[in-house]
Amino acid sequence: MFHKRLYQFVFIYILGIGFLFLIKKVLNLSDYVIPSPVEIYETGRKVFLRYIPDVLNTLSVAIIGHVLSIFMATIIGIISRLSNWIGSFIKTAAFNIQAYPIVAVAPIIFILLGDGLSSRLLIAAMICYFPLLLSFIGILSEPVVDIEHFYVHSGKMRWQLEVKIRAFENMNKLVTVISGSATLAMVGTIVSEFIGASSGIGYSIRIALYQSDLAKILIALFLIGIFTSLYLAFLEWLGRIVVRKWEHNS
Amino acid sequence: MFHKRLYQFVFIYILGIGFLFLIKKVLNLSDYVIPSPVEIYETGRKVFLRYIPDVLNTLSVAIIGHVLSIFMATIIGIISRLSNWIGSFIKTAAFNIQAYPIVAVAPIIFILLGDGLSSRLLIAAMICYFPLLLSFIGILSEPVVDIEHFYVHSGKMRWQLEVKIRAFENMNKLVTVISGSATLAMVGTIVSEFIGASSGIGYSIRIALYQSDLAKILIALFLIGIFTSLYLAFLEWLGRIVVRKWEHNS
Amino acid sequence: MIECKNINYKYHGTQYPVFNDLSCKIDEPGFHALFGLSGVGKSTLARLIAGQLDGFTGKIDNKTGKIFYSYNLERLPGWSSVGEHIAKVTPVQNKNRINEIIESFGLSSCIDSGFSHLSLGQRNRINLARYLLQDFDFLIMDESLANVDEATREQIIFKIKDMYPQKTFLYISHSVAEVSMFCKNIIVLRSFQKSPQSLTVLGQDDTTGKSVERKNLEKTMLEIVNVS
Amino acid sequence: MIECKNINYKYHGTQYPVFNDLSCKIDEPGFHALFGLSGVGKSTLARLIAGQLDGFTGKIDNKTGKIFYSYNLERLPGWSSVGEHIAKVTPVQNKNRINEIIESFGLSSCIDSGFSHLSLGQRNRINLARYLLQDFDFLIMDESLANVDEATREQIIFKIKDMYPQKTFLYISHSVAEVSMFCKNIIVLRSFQKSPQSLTVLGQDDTTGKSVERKNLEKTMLEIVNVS
Amino acid sequence: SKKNKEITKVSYRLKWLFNTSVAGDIYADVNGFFAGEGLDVEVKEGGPERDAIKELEMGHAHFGVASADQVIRAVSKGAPIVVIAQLFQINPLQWIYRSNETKINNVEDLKGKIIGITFGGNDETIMRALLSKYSISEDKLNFFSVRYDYTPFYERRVALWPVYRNAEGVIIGDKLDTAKEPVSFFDPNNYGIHFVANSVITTQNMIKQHPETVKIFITALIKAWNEALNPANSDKTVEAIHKVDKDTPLDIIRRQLDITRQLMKPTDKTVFGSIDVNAWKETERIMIEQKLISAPVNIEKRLRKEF
Ligand SMILES: Nc1ncnc2c1ncn2[C@@H]1O[C@H](COP(=O)(O)OP(=O)(O)OP(=O)(O)O)[C@@H](O)[C@H]1O
Ligand SMILES: Nc1ncnc2c1ncn2[C@@H]1O[C@H](COP(=O)(O)OP(=O)(O)OP(=O)(O)O)[C@@H](O)[C@H]1O
Ligand SMILES: [Mg+2]
Ligand SMILES: [Mg+2]
Repeated sequence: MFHKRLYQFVFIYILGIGFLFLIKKVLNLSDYVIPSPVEIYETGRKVFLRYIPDVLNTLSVAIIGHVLSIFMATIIGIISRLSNWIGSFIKTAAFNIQAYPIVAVAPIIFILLGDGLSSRLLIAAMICYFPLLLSFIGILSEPVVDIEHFYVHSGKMRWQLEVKIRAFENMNKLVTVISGSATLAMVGTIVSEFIGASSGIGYSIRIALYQSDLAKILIALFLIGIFTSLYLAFLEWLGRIVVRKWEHNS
Repeated sequence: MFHKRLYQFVFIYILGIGFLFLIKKVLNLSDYVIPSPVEIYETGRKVFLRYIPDVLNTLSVAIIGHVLSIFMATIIGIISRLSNWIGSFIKTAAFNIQAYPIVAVAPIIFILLGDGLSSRLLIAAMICYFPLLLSFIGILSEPVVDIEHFYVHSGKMRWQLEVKIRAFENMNKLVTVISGSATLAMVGTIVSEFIGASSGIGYSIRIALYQSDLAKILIALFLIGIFTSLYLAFLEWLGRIVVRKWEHNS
Repeated sequence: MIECKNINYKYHGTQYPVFNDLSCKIDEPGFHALFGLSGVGKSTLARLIAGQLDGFTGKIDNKTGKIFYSYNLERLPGWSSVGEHIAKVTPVQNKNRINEIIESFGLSSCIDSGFSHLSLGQRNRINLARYLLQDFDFLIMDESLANVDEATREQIIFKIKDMYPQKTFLYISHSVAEVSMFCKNIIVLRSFQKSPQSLTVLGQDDTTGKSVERKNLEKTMLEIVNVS
Repeated sequence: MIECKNINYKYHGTQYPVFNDLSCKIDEPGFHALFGLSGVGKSTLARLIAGQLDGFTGKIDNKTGKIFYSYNLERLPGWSSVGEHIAKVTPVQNKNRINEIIESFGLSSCIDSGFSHLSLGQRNRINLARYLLQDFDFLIMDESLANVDEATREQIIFKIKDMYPQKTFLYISHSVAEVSMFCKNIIVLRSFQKSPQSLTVLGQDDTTGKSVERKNLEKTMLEIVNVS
Repeated sequence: SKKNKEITKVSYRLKWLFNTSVAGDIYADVNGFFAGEGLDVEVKEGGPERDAIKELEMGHAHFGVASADQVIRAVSKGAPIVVIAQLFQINPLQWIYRSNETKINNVEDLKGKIIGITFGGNDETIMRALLSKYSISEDKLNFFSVRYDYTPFYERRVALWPVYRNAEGVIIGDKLDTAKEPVSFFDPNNYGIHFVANSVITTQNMIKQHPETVKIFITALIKAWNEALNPANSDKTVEAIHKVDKDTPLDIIRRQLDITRQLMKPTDKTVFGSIDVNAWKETERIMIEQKLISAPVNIEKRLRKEF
């Protein structure tokens, strides 16, 4: 499982690099535009070990941000089930906040929160919570009539129960969305580091970009891919366990 | 409906601005950190009309990008239903590509595609297709046994039919995700304009940012919010019509 | 205790009404039936009485108290065993009845299973069991035992009548023999083109210990078939 | 034509087997029944025969050809009317039968409706109708008419027997009277603790035009009840 | 021959957004300097993620503007580019600070201050070169990683903040002026650091295959710049800029232009566009010193002074 994800990623990465080399060859570009394999290898030797703690740093922020946004999305998803004005209002607010590109909002966030961990976390969470939110709203606002009938009818329905029923019935979809949005948490963290922080792999990418050093960026992307794949594989494994356990009970 | 969305947005916007002013007051910040109401008003008078065509420009690209990514997500969603190696591979590829922060990939895109509409579109689509993809994969890979049984059993099942059945049974979720991801298309377009284009409201935000002009950014955010709300309301209206029509038939 | 007066009802988007000036009533506790051809409107009437549909004209008078509506497609959530679910939804004062009901319904072997691992008839019975454990006054059983075998069904009906002599039941079933045998009144629902749209036939109201004469039963059955 | 030999089957995660050395066969075309208490394993056996379950030991010999398995919870997709769906899934060579089946099933008034707007019994019938329009050799009807009234059910069974005299049907139903009356062979399934786990009772195989003597019918019914 | 056929339609990628730093480029475009010579030039705006050198190689552009460190780095990696004019004689990169709160009279005064640095940017290179020249060890002061917005400077968390003297320098200075906070600029040029800034570049191929086009282009461009920087044409220039840079008020553009003039034509005798070979060599030396390139590139061979 873990192996498979890694193999697939490495294969895709090699495809991508191959494509770049092809373009380089065909258009006869210099090493400045697209680095040579030797340069990539050399750069890799130099920065690989140095980038690993950066990626781990980023990954840890991403994981916290991811958990945070699962939390946020759950809450908003639950609130927006309410068909009254508040539910609809919260939903609109959630949508509108998302409509603001992070690059425009980030300065305001940095003004308010400074450039510490909290800004990074917030931005990571903001970027990945929206897909979660959309799915959660979709799932949590659709009744499962044949199961809910009894509870509604007998006055036993509580919102916790309603959420549990709908989540349970859509377990597979939830697992897909949650594990999938992990990559977005990673993206969010990297973007926030790119824009404003002074640590993490996004920060390293920004420096490499200032130096027009595509070789470094390619190494960074490789590491990001590897670790994201691992996180993804881990979540999928977890998801499978949860689903199996629940299905076993049922 | 349209009115409601607008009211809600304006209310949220005012809340947000009010919050900024509060912070300004509490921390005793000067006008160059957070502009005064007068300055915002003055700036608004000056740039409001000028920004409208910019936002419309952005919106039109966003809509095309949105449609494009619905298309992309549908295709990948369909392919990833296949349980074989190709399906899983395409899914991994789709996930991995998403794991790359656009800020790192955009320069490569601009180098390869130049700075025309195509780069902007690609970036917009890349940003909004992922939430779509996640939901589509979740929905399209979960069998609706009681309906599919007959077709599978009688050898009549085609992938088109399978997709149709699953999409139809999850119509409400699809509508939520599609209309919700519209805001992401907007975000994507703005980000791409911010990074590389030379038109659209993202471009204007970038200029304002380099001039450290928060007032202009606030006006731009206002306009973005208004038009995004309108687009959202339009999609929801469309969704309701589709759902009603289908439900009427059934 | 429940009286429907001059009910008119038509589903949105359909051509013909389901009910055209329908009147019927159930005016004593006991086990009653709602009978009629498939598609005649039994489930619709049940939902009207249970207050789950509106948009009808006429009047529904409910003097019984709390009405429950159970139907055969209901499911229990999947996260724990049906036994746990039943225990959870049963009010304290009825807890002592759980075992009695589970046993007499032939469900002892199922209570540790998840709902999705049960056979159809087992699902029917588990679902009905949890309704019987509520504090209801009037229970509508819309084909609630449709997928249960006849012997078990008979046993269940006797049990219900034994345990809840003061409560009112409206049993929807397609078995003429069964409704004739076990029910007090059988409301036979007919096409909306017929007037009156419903007629009430007196059943044999069989209970444990009492024996029904074959001749009487056949008379009731014939009567039902004749008015349908 | 279908023979099950020494079948052993146990659902994953359960304590007791469903089948313990079960053997049974259906060796001629016609209308046969599978009968037994709720939860005894009828649906499981049906799914085994239809090839939808594996993990059993023993052997299932199929010399009939194409087996179809229909059950009463199936649904039709919602995007067009049931009439359109039926027309779409019916092979050309069977198109001429559509009207006959729809009419004799009492479904004429439903064909323009969406599936979700039908009553339970109407859903049962529409679902069964589309199976009958396929090129099947052996059709399992797992409570396919469970929510249809008795009169309509009788009419449908007669029609099926009329239209498909050369095909084989395995009818799962909880009505002793019905299976005794209409079926050729009734395979009675019993608890896994009994041996043999199944016995075959000869039914009255009633068809239109033939009349069944009451005495014979009662004898069959009694026999079924005794072996169950 | 076919190979030498001149082209008339070219595109020109700037390094930055339309603002006063590209006054001459705008002026040339608006006033038909290229069209007058039979050239159809598309002047394309730059931006943070834009790289004119890459676009030249990809064929998306024929001419471009790049900073010296970009050029040297690209040459070290084999990019076939040539410098055909140097826009700034004095590097506009300076550090803004509040003069009533921070006193900087010499390099030593930087000690103990918090200084904004764009890591990876050329302000880092310049600051490091300065510190190394004056043998000030980096642990004597604090670097602060700079990003898009100025809040840390506004909030006084950072004392010196890097700006382009002729662009943001004027705008930010103006904002602080309004708040009655006087500002000054710390200029590394005053302390002997001559790090070249933006220059006009093209490819070796262009020069070989279309020498006439290159000549016509650069001649027209320099002519336009000279007119744009001429104080007598000030109004005309400011108006041209404002047309494409609506977000900057006229009076700010005017002041930006004044400062730009001082950086591009510091004296009357300065020939606009002249390439300061020594400064280029120093720039290369600094970059070797800081290991930004691994070996000398002989940058003087890529400087094309005569047409
Ligand atoms: N998926 C499953 N997992 C575990 N046990 C199951 C599963 N499905 C059915 N069973 C058990 O297997 C036995 C046989 O079930 P089956 O559905 O075949 O019964 P049936 O004869 O069709 O009953 P009914 O008449 O109620 O439909 C039952 O005791 C049931 O609880
Ligand atoms: N949601 C609906 N929309 C439109 N028509 C409906 C809807 N539900 C039921 N009907 C129609 O109303 C009539 C009565 O349906 P109802 O379900 O009450 O029948 P029923 O007597 O319960 O039948 P059965 O015994 O088959 O369950 C049927 O003809 C059916 O087609
Ligand atoms: Mg019904
Ligand atoms: Mg069954």
